[in-house]
Amino acid sequence: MRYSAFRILREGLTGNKGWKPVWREPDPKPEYDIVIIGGGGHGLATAYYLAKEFGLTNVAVLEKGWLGSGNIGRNTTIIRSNYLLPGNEPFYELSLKLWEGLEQDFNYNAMVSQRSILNLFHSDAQRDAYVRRGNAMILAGADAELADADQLRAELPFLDFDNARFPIKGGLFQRRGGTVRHDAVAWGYARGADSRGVDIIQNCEVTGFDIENGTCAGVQTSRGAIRARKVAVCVAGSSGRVMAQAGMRLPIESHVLQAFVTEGLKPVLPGVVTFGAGHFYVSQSDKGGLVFGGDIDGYNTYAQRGNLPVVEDVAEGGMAIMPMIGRARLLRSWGGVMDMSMDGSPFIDKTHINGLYFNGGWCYGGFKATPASGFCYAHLLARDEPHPTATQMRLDRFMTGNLIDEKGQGNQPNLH
Amino acid sequence: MIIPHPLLGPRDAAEFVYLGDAALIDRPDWQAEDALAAFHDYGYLRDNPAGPHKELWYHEQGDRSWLVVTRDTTTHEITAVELARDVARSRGRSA
Amino acid sequence: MPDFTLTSAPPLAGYDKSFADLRLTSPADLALVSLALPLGGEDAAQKAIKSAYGAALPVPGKSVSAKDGARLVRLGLDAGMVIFTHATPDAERVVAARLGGAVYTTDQTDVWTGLELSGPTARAALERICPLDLHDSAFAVNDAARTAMEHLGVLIIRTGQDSFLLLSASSSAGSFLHAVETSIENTI
Amino acid sequence: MTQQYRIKGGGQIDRSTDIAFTFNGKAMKGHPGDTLASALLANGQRLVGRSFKYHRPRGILTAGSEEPNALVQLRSGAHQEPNTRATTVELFEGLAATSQNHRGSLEFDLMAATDLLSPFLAAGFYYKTFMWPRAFWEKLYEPVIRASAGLGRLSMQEDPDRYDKGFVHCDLLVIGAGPAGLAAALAAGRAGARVILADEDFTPGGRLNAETLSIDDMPGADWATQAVAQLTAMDNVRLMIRSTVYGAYDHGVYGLLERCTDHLPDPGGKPRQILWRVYSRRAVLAAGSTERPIAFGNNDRPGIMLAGAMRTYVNRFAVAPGQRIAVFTNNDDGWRTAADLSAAGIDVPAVIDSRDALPPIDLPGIRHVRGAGVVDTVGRKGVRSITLTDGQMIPVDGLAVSGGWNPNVHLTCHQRGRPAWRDDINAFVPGGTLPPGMAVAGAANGALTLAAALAEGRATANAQIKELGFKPSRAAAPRAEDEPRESAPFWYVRESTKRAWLDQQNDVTVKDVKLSYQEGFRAVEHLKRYTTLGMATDQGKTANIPALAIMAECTGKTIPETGTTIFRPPYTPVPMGALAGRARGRDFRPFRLTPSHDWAKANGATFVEAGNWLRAQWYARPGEQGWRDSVDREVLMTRKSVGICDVTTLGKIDIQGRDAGAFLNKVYCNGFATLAVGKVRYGLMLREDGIAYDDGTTARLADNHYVMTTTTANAVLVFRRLEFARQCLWPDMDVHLISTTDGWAQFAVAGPNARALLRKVVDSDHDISNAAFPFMGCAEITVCGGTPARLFRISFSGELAFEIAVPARFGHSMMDVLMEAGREFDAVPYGTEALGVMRIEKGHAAGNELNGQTTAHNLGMGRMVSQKKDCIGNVLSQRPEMIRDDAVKLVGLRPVNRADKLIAGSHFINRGDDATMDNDQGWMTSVAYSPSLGHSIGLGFVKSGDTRQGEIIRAVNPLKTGEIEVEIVSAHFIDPEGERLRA
Repeated sequence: MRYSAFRILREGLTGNKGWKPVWREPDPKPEYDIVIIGGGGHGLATAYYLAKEFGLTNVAVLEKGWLGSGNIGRNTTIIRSNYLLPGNEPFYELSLKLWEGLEQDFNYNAMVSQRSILNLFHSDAQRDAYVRRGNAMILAGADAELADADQLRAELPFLDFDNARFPIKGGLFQRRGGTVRHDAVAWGYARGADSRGVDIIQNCEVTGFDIENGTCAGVQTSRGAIRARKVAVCVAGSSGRVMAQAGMRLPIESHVLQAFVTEGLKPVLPGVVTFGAGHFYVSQSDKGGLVFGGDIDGYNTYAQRGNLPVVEDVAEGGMAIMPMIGRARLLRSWGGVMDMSMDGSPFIDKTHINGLYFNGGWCYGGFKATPASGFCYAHLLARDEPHPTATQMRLDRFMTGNLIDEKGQGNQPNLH
Repeated sequence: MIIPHPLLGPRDAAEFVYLGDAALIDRPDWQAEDALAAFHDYGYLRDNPAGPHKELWYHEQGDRSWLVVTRDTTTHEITAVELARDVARSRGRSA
Repeated sequence: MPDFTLTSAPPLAGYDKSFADLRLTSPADLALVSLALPLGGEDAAQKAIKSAYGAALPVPGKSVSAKDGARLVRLGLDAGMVIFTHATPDAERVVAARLGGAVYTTDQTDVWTGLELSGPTARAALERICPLDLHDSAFAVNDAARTAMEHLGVLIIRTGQDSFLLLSASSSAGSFLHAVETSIENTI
Repeated sequence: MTQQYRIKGGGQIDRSTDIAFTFNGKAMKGHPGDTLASALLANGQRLVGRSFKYHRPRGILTAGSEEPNALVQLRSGAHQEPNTRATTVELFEGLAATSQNHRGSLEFDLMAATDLLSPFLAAGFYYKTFMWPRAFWEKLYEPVIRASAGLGRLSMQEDPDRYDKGFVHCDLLVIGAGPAGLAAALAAGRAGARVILADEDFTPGGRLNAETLSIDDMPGADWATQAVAQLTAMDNVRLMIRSTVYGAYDHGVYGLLERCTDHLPDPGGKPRQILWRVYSRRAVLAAGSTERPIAFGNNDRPGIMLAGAMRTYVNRFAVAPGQRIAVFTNNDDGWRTAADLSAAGIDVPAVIDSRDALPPIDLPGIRHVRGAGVVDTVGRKGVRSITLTDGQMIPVDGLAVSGGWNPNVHLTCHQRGRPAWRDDINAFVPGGTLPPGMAVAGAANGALTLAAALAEGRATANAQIKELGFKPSRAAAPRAEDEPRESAPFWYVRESTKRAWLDQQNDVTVKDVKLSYQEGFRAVEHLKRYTTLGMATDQGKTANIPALAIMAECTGKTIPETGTTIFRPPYTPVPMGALAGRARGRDFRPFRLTPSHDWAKANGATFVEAGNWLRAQWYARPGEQGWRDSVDREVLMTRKSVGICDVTTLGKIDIQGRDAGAFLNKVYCNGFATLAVGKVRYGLMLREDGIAYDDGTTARLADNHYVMTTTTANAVLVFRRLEFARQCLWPDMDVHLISTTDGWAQFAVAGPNARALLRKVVDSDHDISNAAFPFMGCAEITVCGGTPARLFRISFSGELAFEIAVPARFGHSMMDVLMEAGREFDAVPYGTEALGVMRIEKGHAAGNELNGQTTAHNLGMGRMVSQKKDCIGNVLSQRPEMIRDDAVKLVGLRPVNRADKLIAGSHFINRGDDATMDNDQGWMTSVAYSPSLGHSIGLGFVKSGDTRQGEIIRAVNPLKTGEIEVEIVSAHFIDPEGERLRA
């Protein structure tokens, strides 16, 4: 069913009785060409692009809960391609370009809103680092814009310019950055994949891999065994647990990132703003809530919840740059489990087991990567070679030393 | 969270800094034949269990001791806390 | 005679202020010397401390009043501190001499700044910044602990039923004083 | 305006005092004890706001924090507080509230037109449209949607109020001071446990204040007052009113928000709210229950209220919510509302009971409509009549609705526990997995009647404190009777053809839930996300359960199979200001000041943040036109004669022990085994992953005594790593670490006249001649007649230089002395800018080069990394990709056209190549104008840079200024042979 204003009009006049389910609820078949484990954003996007770009539709997506129940359903919805390193920036720029055409591509309004993202800086050294980054972005074909404090004062007069502990010296804009309605991304990809024949199987948990002689031939699930020529793991947040079933240890730790939303408010913020002298980033949703987050709690956890010190730290960061939000009330907090990788960058790679592929390690930046992650993973699965923008996202890079460490924090995942 | 410090009693986890898996105590032998691979595994691979996890916490706003805390990563329940120095010795780091 | 003389000006020197039933002062000439017990030499170190001060280092988290007005604080397994009144910048030498090399000593006098808070509502004021349970049953007289208050590391010692000695880094003395004063003003 | 709806007698209000307030500018009066909601009702103001999507008129639905509808803007100017529930606002003199979310007046909202378009605005409509043309979403559709979304408005001014935080500890935290909570607190308090009893209301007692029930033969509210008096008299009990426990965190930590001055016209200089962290050993959740409505056609009109809330207004606030009020119920409790309304003299034309059963209470004169429901209502701005399933119409000005009661299980689920369904009360109750240490009592646990709640509160508290070793008191239990509480599941009136609201704030109707099912959004989380059900400011406290009951009906599953969405903190919203506490503005983080701070301030310094430190950046002199003038002068004078810089901020770590030397040899990548007493050595520290981490110098003062310096930024982190190495890696080394950063005021004295200056200060028994005290020497000395000091002959500037340290208390004075002693040499103080210029001129790496991404190999120090010893980082530093010959190397750069200015962050591109990431040759890390050379200079990393000296490449900066040509040169711009510093 194609969505349009006309369809809404017609349905509205006839009691909205004609709307059809957005996806089927199929039973799993005994065998597929490709089984994707994980019905989150990346898994669904992978299925969508496998079907649409590579013509592979004998594909199943296995989701242990409801589709979109992973981090696609619990993030702060920011999209951007403001990365520094060659291993990352072209990939994220590809992602941003895919976001820009996504809705027309899959006929679903995910409310891609390029409202801009601004990284504030508060010292000369930070400015130098952002200049380096902004130039890297432009060299990679992305957009970037450096603003000084006066420009920011004109554009965002509510920031604390006069009484700040760490004065705002300027910021790096990416005007094409912004936000997206996160759930709609999962739904749009699911709808697009489903309509092309992909089976999306909810409430189907993978309980083991069928690995013989170094080859993975399928999976065991709560709904029976499923054979597959290729098994594609895409379960960020649960990567450790799932890959342990294949006997693999990963360069990943699981951590929780909390996020928050305030009560709905009339428009306050034009775009996304991040604080440079503390942990705080914020945007305003179409519904009016200020959506914000900060640092991860910092300890290994699979519990999708965090603790108070980080909540307070994030609020302090918020009040430090925009003290006019003091009377806005925090309405709801949530926690998502992150695959924190050892250099802060992800993996889209084959494993040492034939037929078993791995996509994970997105840290707290997986949402923005959803389209490119799906696209590049589909490319890898279809062609058995990495997409040109994802060649460095290898599992063996810690052995070779070809690190992709944007923050320069080294092998301590909770610092990335 | 509250960490029951073996010497000082219950303390808010906010006084501590987290490092990671207590396996970081088991630093490999730099002269071993496979030292590079061993240091790779030591530095980069993690069990990352969903369940009890032995992990290193540093009491930075306290007595500056490193602790090995056994904590369940699914419930956050803490079942044991030891001084990392004792653990290191028991794992043969006295040499 | 040297051509130049140096004058001493510790950050909160002379501070002394009353708020309702509370008094906040910066103790004068507070000297602090850290004690590190050599590995394997702990017994000898404790013996030396005991003979010098009439008391050994207590268990971690406790302090004890010792000879000559000194207070011995145990901060960790191998670390302690002696606090005493001493005006000249040679506190470490004085302590080292008394301990005869059995203990590693480091002068900490200028590392810290001290505030003594006393009065019946001291605990209520501290409740706003101190995460520790300061109830009698949890933090008795002579108990000592390091913790964080308003983003500052603080060593807190209960010196009496209604009095607490707070030590924090000397470079942030102004912010530290501001934090304690604000707590008092918010509670009185 | 008179309080025409005020009931003559009764209630917990003080009729002897009037409180004047305004709503939308209209003057009204209330009494102490009123909430804004009760006062509005007393004045006959039923229309209070507008809904989110359809701008439907909204009144007051509840009498508590679960209120979805009666949201107002409270106060004005910078104090303006959006989305404030009128039902929880305590009335104060001068209170000013305005309604929100309408264009035009509240009564005639222009946006109400959206209501007419509702057939086209069903759940999720926006996902299906607004996609063409592409550009229109951001330019047209979205701005319109955004402008109409949101409810209240921020003032956009800094929050003028103060907030505080605090930490409280207890054996038992009792959450809720209703009957169960009071009984629990009494039991635990009498047993001697340290108890905190917290309640969100300003009057403890919970529903006892709203009911006409008796305990111990006295009215429930009086019993509550008496219980509170007893608790207040106990030293071991702390009663916290106006205090909401909003979150249950790990290990017995609870978040609690105390509203201290919100009920006052002015906070009087005190914090408005306090965010408490409660550390409890055990907790009893006695949070009561929340009534839920029944959905039927046009059930959202002002005047339609939850039945229990009606009782609250009548009994507690002595306000009549109407003059003629019908009751619609599926349970016995609704009948009690009819009884109480009737007793207050309100006309109750009918009780409509969905059950085909006899009345549980005999109410003579009130019509009982059995097995029926309300299908529709009339009255745009307030209900005027209701229509029943049999078609009969009853004129009313109020309708009390009771769909049963939901235990407030929220806090039991904050650690991902799931509630369990109980068929006998048709509600979710706390499940098996509670936050450790928590037990639940009373209505929150499904004990919905008074005697049961009292007994359970007492028994639960006793069980909890017994586990802690307390002996329960033998005091008699309070006596009361259980009221009738039978109910039958009934969620919505099927016969209604009109829209029937579930989420009244977000405008989610029964039809939306059914559409959600129809379109495949059947998981309860899909339902929420697709329809926005329960995402409003009340988080669906009244709406969620009926909605998921309807979804269960659609899917043919049971309600427990359908499940609930996840309950997450906070229980009720918490202001950002309270969460931040005092940490805002200049108090966001502490200031660390150097010992010469006041001196610098008095001598024209501009300061710069370095972590929490403030450092002098430069010292302006009269007549200087800008900072460059000052910095150039400081550099030139230092290089020509002598300059003084406060370097106290560098981390200093005192290292003692028999194994201190061996330890240093482990933690630095270069050799430290051979450092002699009286000598200083430069040390480079790697992370275990082989990346350069920090550098500094370490001096050996005695056999077993070293002093390490770290960079300012890494002082704390290096200390932490050293402790890790000491305790975890080499636990049997005798090494002891003490930070002495703040203890020593340290000054760099640099320049050709540095020694001459210091000779005037250093006591004469210390020979500081080049022969006796050569480059990289160190000593413990005395200055100014016996003051202990430390002297290091090290140089960051490349000049003949010393660093001299004195106890910090002498720091200010020392700065004076050094300047005075330097007067004959025209000594200058210099700040961090000049320091930076001189280190770039000398080619020293600093933070921009040691950025955590670079190796010793990159820095040109690869050979320092010893492969002959065990040290942190040396193994992994040898990974193949990290020691490639074509890796980037640190070089110096100068503009081909000397007038060009270099820009840090520029990237290098070879001549003739396109400026693309593929052609990237490296980047400029640090730049300065070198007054010594008269042009801009820079440091940077260039691929194979060590072999490309003399080559000209392009420094591109598309972000700002395009590009310039630069020459790759040695990083040592000044005195490459190092003759000056050895002079």
